[in-house]
Amino acid sequence: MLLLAILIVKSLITAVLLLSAFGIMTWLERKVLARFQFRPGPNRLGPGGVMQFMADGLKLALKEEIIPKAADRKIYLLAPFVSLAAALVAFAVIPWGPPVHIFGQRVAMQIAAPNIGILFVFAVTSLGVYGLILGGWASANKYSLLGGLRSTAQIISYELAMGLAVTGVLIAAGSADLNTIVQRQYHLWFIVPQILGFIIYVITMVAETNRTPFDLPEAENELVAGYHTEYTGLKWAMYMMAEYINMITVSALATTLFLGGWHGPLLPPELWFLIKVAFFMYFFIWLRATLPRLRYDRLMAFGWKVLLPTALLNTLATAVWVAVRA
Amino acid sequence: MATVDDDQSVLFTSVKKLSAWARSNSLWPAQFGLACCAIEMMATAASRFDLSRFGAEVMRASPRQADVMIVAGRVCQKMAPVVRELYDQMPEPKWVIAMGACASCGGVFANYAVVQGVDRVVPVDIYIPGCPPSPEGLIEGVMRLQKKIREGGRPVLPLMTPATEVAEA
Amino acid sequence: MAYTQEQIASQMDAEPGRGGNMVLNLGPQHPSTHGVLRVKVELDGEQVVRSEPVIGYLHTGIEKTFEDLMYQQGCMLAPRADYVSPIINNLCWVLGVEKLLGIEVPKRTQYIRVLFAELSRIASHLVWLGTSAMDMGAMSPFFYTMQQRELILDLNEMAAGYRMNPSYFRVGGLMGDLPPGFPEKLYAFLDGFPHWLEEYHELLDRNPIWIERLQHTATISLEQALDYGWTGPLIRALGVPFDLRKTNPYSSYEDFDFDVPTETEGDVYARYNVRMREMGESLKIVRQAMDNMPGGPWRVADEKIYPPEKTEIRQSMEALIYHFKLFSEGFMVPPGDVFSAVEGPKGVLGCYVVSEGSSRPNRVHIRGPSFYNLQALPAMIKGGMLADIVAAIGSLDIVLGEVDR
Amino acid sequence: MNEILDALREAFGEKVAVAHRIGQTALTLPKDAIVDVVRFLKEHGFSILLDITGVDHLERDPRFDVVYHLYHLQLHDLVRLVVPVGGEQPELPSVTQLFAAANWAEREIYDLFGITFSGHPDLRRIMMPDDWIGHPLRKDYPLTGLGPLPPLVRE
Repeated sequence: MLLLAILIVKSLITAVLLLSAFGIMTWLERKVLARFQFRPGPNRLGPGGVMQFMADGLKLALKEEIIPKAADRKIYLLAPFVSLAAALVAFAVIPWGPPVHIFGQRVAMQIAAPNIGILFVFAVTSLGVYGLILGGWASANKYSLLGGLRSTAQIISYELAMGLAVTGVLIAAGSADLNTIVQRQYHLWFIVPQILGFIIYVITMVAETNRTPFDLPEAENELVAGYHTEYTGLKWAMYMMAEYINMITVSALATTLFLGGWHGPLLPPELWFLIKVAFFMYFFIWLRATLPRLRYDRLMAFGWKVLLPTALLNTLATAVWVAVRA
Repeated sequence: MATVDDDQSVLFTSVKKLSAWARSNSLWPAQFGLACCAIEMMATAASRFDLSRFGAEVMRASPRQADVMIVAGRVCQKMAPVVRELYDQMPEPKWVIAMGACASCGGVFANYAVVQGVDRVVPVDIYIPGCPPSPEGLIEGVMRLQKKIREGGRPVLPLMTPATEVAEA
Repeated sequence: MAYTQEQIASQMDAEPGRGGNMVLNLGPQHPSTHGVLRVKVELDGEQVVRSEPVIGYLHTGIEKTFEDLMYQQGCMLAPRADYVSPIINNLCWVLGVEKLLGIEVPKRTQYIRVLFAELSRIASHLVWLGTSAMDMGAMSPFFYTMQQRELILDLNEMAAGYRMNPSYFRVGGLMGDLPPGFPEKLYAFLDGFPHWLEEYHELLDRNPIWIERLQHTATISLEQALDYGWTGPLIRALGVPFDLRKTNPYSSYEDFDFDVPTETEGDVYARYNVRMREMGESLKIVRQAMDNMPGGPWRVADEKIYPPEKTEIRQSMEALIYHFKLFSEGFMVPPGDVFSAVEGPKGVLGCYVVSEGSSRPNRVHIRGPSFYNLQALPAMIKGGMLADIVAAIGSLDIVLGEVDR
Repeated sequence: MNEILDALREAFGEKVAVAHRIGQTALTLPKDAIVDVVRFLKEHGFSILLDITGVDHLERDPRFDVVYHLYHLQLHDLVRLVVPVGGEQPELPSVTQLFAAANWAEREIYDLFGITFSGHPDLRRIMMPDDWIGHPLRKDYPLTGLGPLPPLVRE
């Protein structure tokens, strides 16, 4: 009973934190981008414009919901939920702090701690792409369709490299349980032995979340708004939420796998976790402010011809190293 | 036209006020430029004038996600149906700013090719004079639109609007 | 509602593609068509099979309106054809009328005209750079270029009282002399700008993604380019050093020392490089113009063409009559026709003026370089990817106001 | 430049009238010679067709001029060809086979002046909507158009 209560509380806290992190993140992105571009950014609502996301969210909620006549109604309505649900669920297995003891109960700082946590994340994020494809297809709009197609191709080709990059860590840690992986990094973060894997992971994580320079599925200057061209109001906001929460998830995963998770001196571990995630989020915005977009065929070529072989090589090298050391 | 009771000074006492607050502070323009004024609109969004201070820099290329259509430039006979189509594609509540002399009344081009004022095609909320108006002018227009929304210049829709079906794009 | 659904459909519908290809309508409202261009593209996957640009969505009737206005009023109209480099259009128009009138403006006026024309060229290239970088998905260069463009617009405002379409050049002179404090402000801009030019290079062409997107994209042969009547930076990117400022100097361009940058590849990257280097050359010209600015009058003495000073009108009956005649009737231009051509930022900007001896032109035609450059778009993007279309349109640097007029 | 003009006189004789106006060379020629003259000039190095446009002299007969501008890249010189056309349905041969640039320019003249070009591959309206009535740049077309203004949209 107590376990169930703790689970529910943990889930609620995580969901609320994630959703508010999404809001803060949109505001931060606009502010930081503005700083990159010598302008103040939103500053009318609240201190430094921090209430801006509330106005945006409320406005989107109050917008008219338009369903195009030619759209496949059911799928059109369902698709954003798929995206958002997948994004929210994926975060469940990520540990954001060391286990604590409440009422004599050992409580892990993650909603669920399956011993194949990493596989769970991959499985669920792959589901998320269905939201994009279905939404793009169901809108009955050519731009949406192209956006959906692009996202399929992109995510399939980059997920392989991502998986292989992570395999290196799994081999080095000897476990697929995220908590164990973090604990193995008490002395040395995996970024040091797995630097190649880390680089591949960072590239693929940007591609997986459809962010610049891999933002082809919603490339504004080519496809108007890509797969969500026809979406209005709240449903569009759900896609945005999914995108940002995915960003948070992959950043948290990067922290867990390569940057030693919550480990860090002096400050409380949860704060360390937050700082490391924030660093990755800043990195996302930095990329957006700096880089142009790749072309579709180059993107695919890069994924299959560069990233995948390198990731394979890394896995192989790690395996050999572990075997020799044993 | 809805009128706002001035006695309700606390923000959260009225749902109407809350929605007007949200809408007026989150005016996303449709990314849609026609002629000279579009270049000034770009300048308004750029660093010196920075429209984003008002939360209005999110130029959405898809009209489905836009709140305000800034008609920046002359609307020509061939373009007028397209402007109307774009307006119809935008979800309610939506507003239109006629930026510059041409969009407001045809401007210097009192001739066969230019629609003499975009208000012959779509209903206009704010007219901005100038050929082209300076970015300060556009910002003033946006601020007046915010004021208009806050004061209930248009009927405010109920909280959750039922889904409507529209013609295919 | 003023338009029926059928009318809208007839404007917007695309016919189905052949053999399972998809026909995509880019525009008239699309973020990277630089205005209201519409490109019908037949796609096989993401590859372009066939394409057709459709124009006319910004047809303003500017040539018809010219016929209705007096010659000096045309100074206001011309800048609105190409609103990205308005001053050069203004220059083209006044040079045409002055040729018909057979007058020559003083040296100081010519230098000031060169100065502002080159500033306008820089401003136009800055808008091109920012928007075409935005088309590629790079966001910040747009803000960096617009920021520098503001400084040029400040100079416009200082001299003519108007930021964007200043109509500073008048038939027979200028709107007024350079204001006090102008040189200081100009030199401040000239000193600061090279740093920013370097910054743009830093952001863009030191970036492998940028180079990969641009190199070998939308290439076209020299024969094809000549066939389509390409001029300006586009043909200079194919190795032809054709620049009217050098070949047929006007407004004292022969006094200035500058190079005509050329490249040989003929792809988007070559066009990018030509324009980037042109900005540096323009900067040189502006500095020379300001350094060697001659003194003397800034207008012709003929008060039948250029209105007398306001102070003079209060004292002289004759001046008052001239003033009244000029603004009620205008000045008469002898019959004849002339094709005045200047080097615009996009290519040869021409203005064909036909006079029949009255104070209003019989026919004015603007040769917008973009109109001819744009025709080559289908040849450029055939076989390319969807993303190459935006790169190609960006590299053409079209202004729809000048294409459709 | 002068050699080319001499060769032109030799080839076409009296058909082509040469004049120099305000420092620019203008040739006036009948409409059946236009394709040959443009080909001749192209072969002699006038490699860029800068512009084609029309002029309406309402009272004159023939009523219209179609004006071509060609540019010589080596001599840096410009030549203007003026072709008067008239009649109920003015028509002249297209030069699109020689210069692809002529395509849109001729369509524009067709659209705005109602002058047709025989042999043009795709002669449709280009500036105005397809169902437009009249040719706006003709002198007898009123500046403000033919139809009444549409009503204002108010909510």
